[in-house]
Amino acid sequence: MLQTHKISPEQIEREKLYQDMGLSDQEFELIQKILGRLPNFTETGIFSVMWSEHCSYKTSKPLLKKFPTKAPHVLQGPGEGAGIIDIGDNQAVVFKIESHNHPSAVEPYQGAATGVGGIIRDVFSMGARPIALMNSLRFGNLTTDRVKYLFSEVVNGIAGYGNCVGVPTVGGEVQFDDSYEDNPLVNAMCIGLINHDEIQKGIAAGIGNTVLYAGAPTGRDGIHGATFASDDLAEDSDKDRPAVQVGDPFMEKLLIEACLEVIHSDALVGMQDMGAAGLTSSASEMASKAGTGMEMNLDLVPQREQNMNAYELMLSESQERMLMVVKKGREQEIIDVFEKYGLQAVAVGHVVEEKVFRITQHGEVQAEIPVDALAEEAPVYHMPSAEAHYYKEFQAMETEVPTVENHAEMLKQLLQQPTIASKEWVYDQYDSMVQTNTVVTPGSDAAVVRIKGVDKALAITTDCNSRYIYLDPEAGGKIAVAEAARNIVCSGARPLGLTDGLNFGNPTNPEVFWQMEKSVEGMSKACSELGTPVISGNVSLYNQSKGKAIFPTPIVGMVGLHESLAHITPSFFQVAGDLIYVIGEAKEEFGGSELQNVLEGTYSGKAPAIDLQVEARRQMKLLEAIQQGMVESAHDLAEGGLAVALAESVFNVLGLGIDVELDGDLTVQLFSETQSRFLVSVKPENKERFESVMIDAVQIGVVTADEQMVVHSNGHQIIRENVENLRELWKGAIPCLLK
Amino acid sequence: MRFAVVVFPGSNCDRDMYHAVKDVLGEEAELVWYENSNLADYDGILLPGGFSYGDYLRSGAVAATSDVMKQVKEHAAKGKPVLGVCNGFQVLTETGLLPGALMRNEKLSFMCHQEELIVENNQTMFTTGYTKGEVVRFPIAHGEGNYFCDAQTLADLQTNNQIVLTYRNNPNGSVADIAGIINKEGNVLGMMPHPERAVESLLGSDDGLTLFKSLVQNWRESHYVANA
Amino acid sequence: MRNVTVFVTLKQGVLDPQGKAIQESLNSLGYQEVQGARVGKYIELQVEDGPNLEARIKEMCDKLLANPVIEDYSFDVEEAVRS
Amino acid sequence: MRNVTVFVTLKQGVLDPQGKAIQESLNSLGYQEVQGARVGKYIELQVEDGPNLEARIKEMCDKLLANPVIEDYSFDVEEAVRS
Ligand SMILES: Nc1ncnc2c1ncn2[C@@H]1O[C@H](COP(=O)(O)OP(=O)(O)O)[C@@H](O)[C@H]1O
Ligand SMILES: [Mg+2]
Repeated sequence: MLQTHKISPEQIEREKLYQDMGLSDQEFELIQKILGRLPNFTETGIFSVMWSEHCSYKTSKPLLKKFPTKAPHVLQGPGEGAGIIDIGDNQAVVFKIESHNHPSAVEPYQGAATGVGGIIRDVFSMGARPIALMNSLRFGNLTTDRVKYLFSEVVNGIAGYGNCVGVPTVGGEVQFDDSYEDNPLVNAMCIGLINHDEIQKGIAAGIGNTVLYAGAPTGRDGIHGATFASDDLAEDSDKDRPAVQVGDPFMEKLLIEACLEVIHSDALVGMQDMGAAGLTSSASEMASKAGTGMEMNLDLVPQREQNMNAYELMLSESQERMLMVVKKGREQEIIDVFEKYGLQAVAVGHVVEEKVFRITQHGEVQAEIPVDALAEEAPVYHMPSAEAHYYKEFQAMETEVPTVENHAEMLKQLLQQPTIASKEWVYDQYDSMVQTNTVVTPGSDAAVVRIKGVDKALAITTDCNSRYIYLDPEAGGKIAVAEAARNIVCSGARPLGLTDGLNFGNPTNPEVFWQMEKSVEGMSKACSELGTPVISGNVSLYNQSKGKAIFPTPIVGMVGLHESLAHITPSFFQVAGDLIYVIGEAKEEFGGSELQNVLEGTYSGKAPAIDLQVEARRQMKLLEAIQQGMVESAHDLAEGGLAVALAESVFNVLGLGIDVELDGDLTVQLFSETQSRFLVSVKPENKERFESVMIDAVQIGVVTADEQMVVHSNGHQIIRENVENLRELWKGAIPCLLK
Repeated sequence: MRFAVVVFPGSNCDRDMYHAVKDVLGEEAELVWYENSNLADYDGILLPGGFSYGDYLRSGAVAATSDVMKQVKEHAAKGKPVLGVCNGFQVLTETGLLPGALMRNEKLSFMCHQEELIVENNQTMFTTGYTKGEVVRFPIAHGEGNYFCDAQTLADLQTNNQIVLTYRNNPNGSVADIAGIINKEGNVLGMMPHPERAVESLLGSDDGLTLFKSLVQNWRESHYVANA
Repeated sequence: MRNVTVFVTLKQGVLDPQGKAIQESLNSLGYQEVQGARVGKYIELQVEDGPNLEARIKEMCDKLLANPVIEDYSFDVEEAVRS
Repeated sequence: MRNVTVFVTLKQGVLDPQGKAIQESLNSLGYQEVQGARVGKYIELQVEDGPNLEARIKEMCDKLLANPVIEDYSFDVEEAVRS
């Protein structure tokens, strides 16, 4: 480790050591102005993590302002550990998404595991019981050993942590593209349930109150993790290795139970988890939000290793730690609860009036910084933005219908594309059922989790088609939100709101910043039109290596409400004899499609167009039809178009087949990725009622009992495939690629 | 009937078990924290699934050394019912209340889905509601459910009719497709699949309800006779 | 203080899928010379010296560290070296 | 044929929740003398003899058997004894 005590403030300035910590010359000057002197080594470290993108959102803040965040049912918007939405009956749902991309690129098992641990803490630190987990993953194509290793170990790490803490992983998504080869994306979302009167905030109020540290002792884990997450992934990431944290899900499970017990005590004033930038960010943010200051004695902080200095203690990202503010004199009540669970809780400081963050160790002041300088007054940058060089060219491209010789063969090929293929290999490794609330397990459009004791359930999905966003960030941003809402509606729920996980390349590249700007604009428009406010989110930048950025990937994690369990609708066909409908017409739209990927191995042209008003109307009407009980199953059309959606709809109930008739250009009908479309099955006796509600629904065929997928056109049989064979191809593709 | 659901640090199916017997079945149940507990007043003991002590070292190993397991042994010695599910089964084998051991799944990964099971023995106090050979659907969710015992022990299990449940399509490599076994005396049942996750058709299966109902019914009958 | 290292291995005759997976991976990475692999545990304990040290360690193994149904164990005791 | 034993241990300073659980459990069983525990892997390989044996084993460790980000390793090579 660095001999930090030997490094003088002058040396930091002279040798520009602050640059190694990620601070710019201007930022270092600003720090001097704030302090009225040169910062010492510990202080420089504290500023560097707090002013990193991960903690301060310094480049993304201006963009995040565009998101609609308010609605009558929003109880807590962005700004706390997680956002909160009212669902009636004094209950509310709490959720947030978080990325752990860089740690997962370096040590995939622990990187992913600690990502899950971190997002769970964000949720229970609000006082909510975590009830579900989702994960949204991106990897390179499964062609190299390294990518296969990353993929398997990330899934393993998510399973290892989530299964042990007893929170079901109910769904997610995985997509594969070369742009993620060196930069896998690992975003985890946690959903919690809370009663209104139990909502906790991370505030350090009440002068003289005690600051309690609870959970795992501090070690030298992940020092500088936050700044590391905000830098380009160096080609030789080996040297970043000590920055990897190791998680202990067993400790986390105990922390959950202890914290959820402690919230019932009125001795507790505020609680926050120690996430990125550990003790530094939790303490200074709690004080800043309360308009107070905080004094902390590092000698009192539980330590796993010997001779840790102030810099290490303040910047460590050891996992499974919480910071609490407790009424003075009532510490023991809280400590006792933690002790019951075998956890340490110790007083390490107190709240002071002076708005200062003062750290002592060995009887000496190690850092003394105005609180607001770290949190609220962090610099904000307005980055230059420039239209991506390819955009005009793509927009100008003629729409062409690709040539497909054999539609049946193409369908088979599409079903084996890893992005489309069954993700069973992934989700079978997750305990998706613990807590006995999972009504719809992974494998459908949205997961559904019932709420015990009331006639309600929550629908949850994550979505983001980054190919569309790459081609056209604004349209793609709209589509990401619309597709998430479509998944929620198909399950029979009303979309409530969303959390966003913004994953992009280096924002100092104006073209990357333009992608961010435009996609956020598109998402915001869709949020407004569809009535889904953004209640929380996460930003992960610098996802690039060797100068190549990932596809812009703003992930949408959306939650919806089933107002009755009777509304829960499967995404696949149920019985032979039901009528098959398609809602919405296919247009000649192949830019960013899976068909384009298969035929050309790359993406170009225009992204599919989206009309948000049409989208909103169709979603509303479909939900109405579902709530009135006329719909047996509903599935949205996504990657691979109608052909893939049809096949996916007969895979779940054994023995079913389909017989459909399509007019017009078959390539367009089968494979185009036109937006705002749905595949629905309806009982014959509900035919008229359904058609009168869904005026743009067209019946294309029926569900049969012969296990054949049959497509006719103009009197010819175009596809006739055994469903069992198709299912095998679809299910076997990912295990086969991993061999 | 009064049930204790024993909660170890790291148990995570304790509330699910409680919900099944208390809310769905309508019997009395309490969550009993492993420390300073007294199990004497309970009629039945339920050891839930989860990752007691993180399942560090071996699943169930640390929990098996806890004081509360001494009480479970005493309870079992009196012929009172004990049911261990998943991690609870692992704890029972580690404690020695049931023979054999649960090893890592043959394919090494954790797995979670519904499995079809065959009721091999419907003459136990847990299974009289089933017919022999009946196929039922329970979820499994485990990384270490690969039941192992030596040839002699297996022969004994077979002779004594101690194999209660088997997998129709063995998912984890268990010897003789074993999913659940009972002790010789017939009052301690351990199983990897989760009956408490199969008590509501809304969640995919209510086949597990019969197991709990059989237990309660048999207990009532024997109790009635004993008290008469 | 003593450094005790405990080796816990699967009994002969108990299948070791993890070992098998390791062997297969090594073979497929081109290490054809690997003919077998078995995985065990290696536990390092720091134990204060005292009477019956060896007997007590044996007890620890029997009671907790190894499961006699599937595992064998052995251990070494060394004087702890100050570093 | 050679018997190779590979010891894989967590790097100094890396959190070892498993070791901690073992230590606490031993203490609560009455083995207060146990002051620390760390858990590693113990892998026995049967390897056909050949040139560069040691170098190849080192490669296997680096590539597969140990994760250099958080683990250290060492190994022993012995002549296999026919039993
Ligand atoms: N990483 C994952 N974790 C859990 N479930 C997943 C994951 N990836 C995909 N799934 C599940 O597989 C199903 C199909 O996913 P996807 O093809 O992305 O659906 P859609 O296109 O409808 O959003 C969904 O039910 C999803 O929850
Ligand atoms: Mg969908």
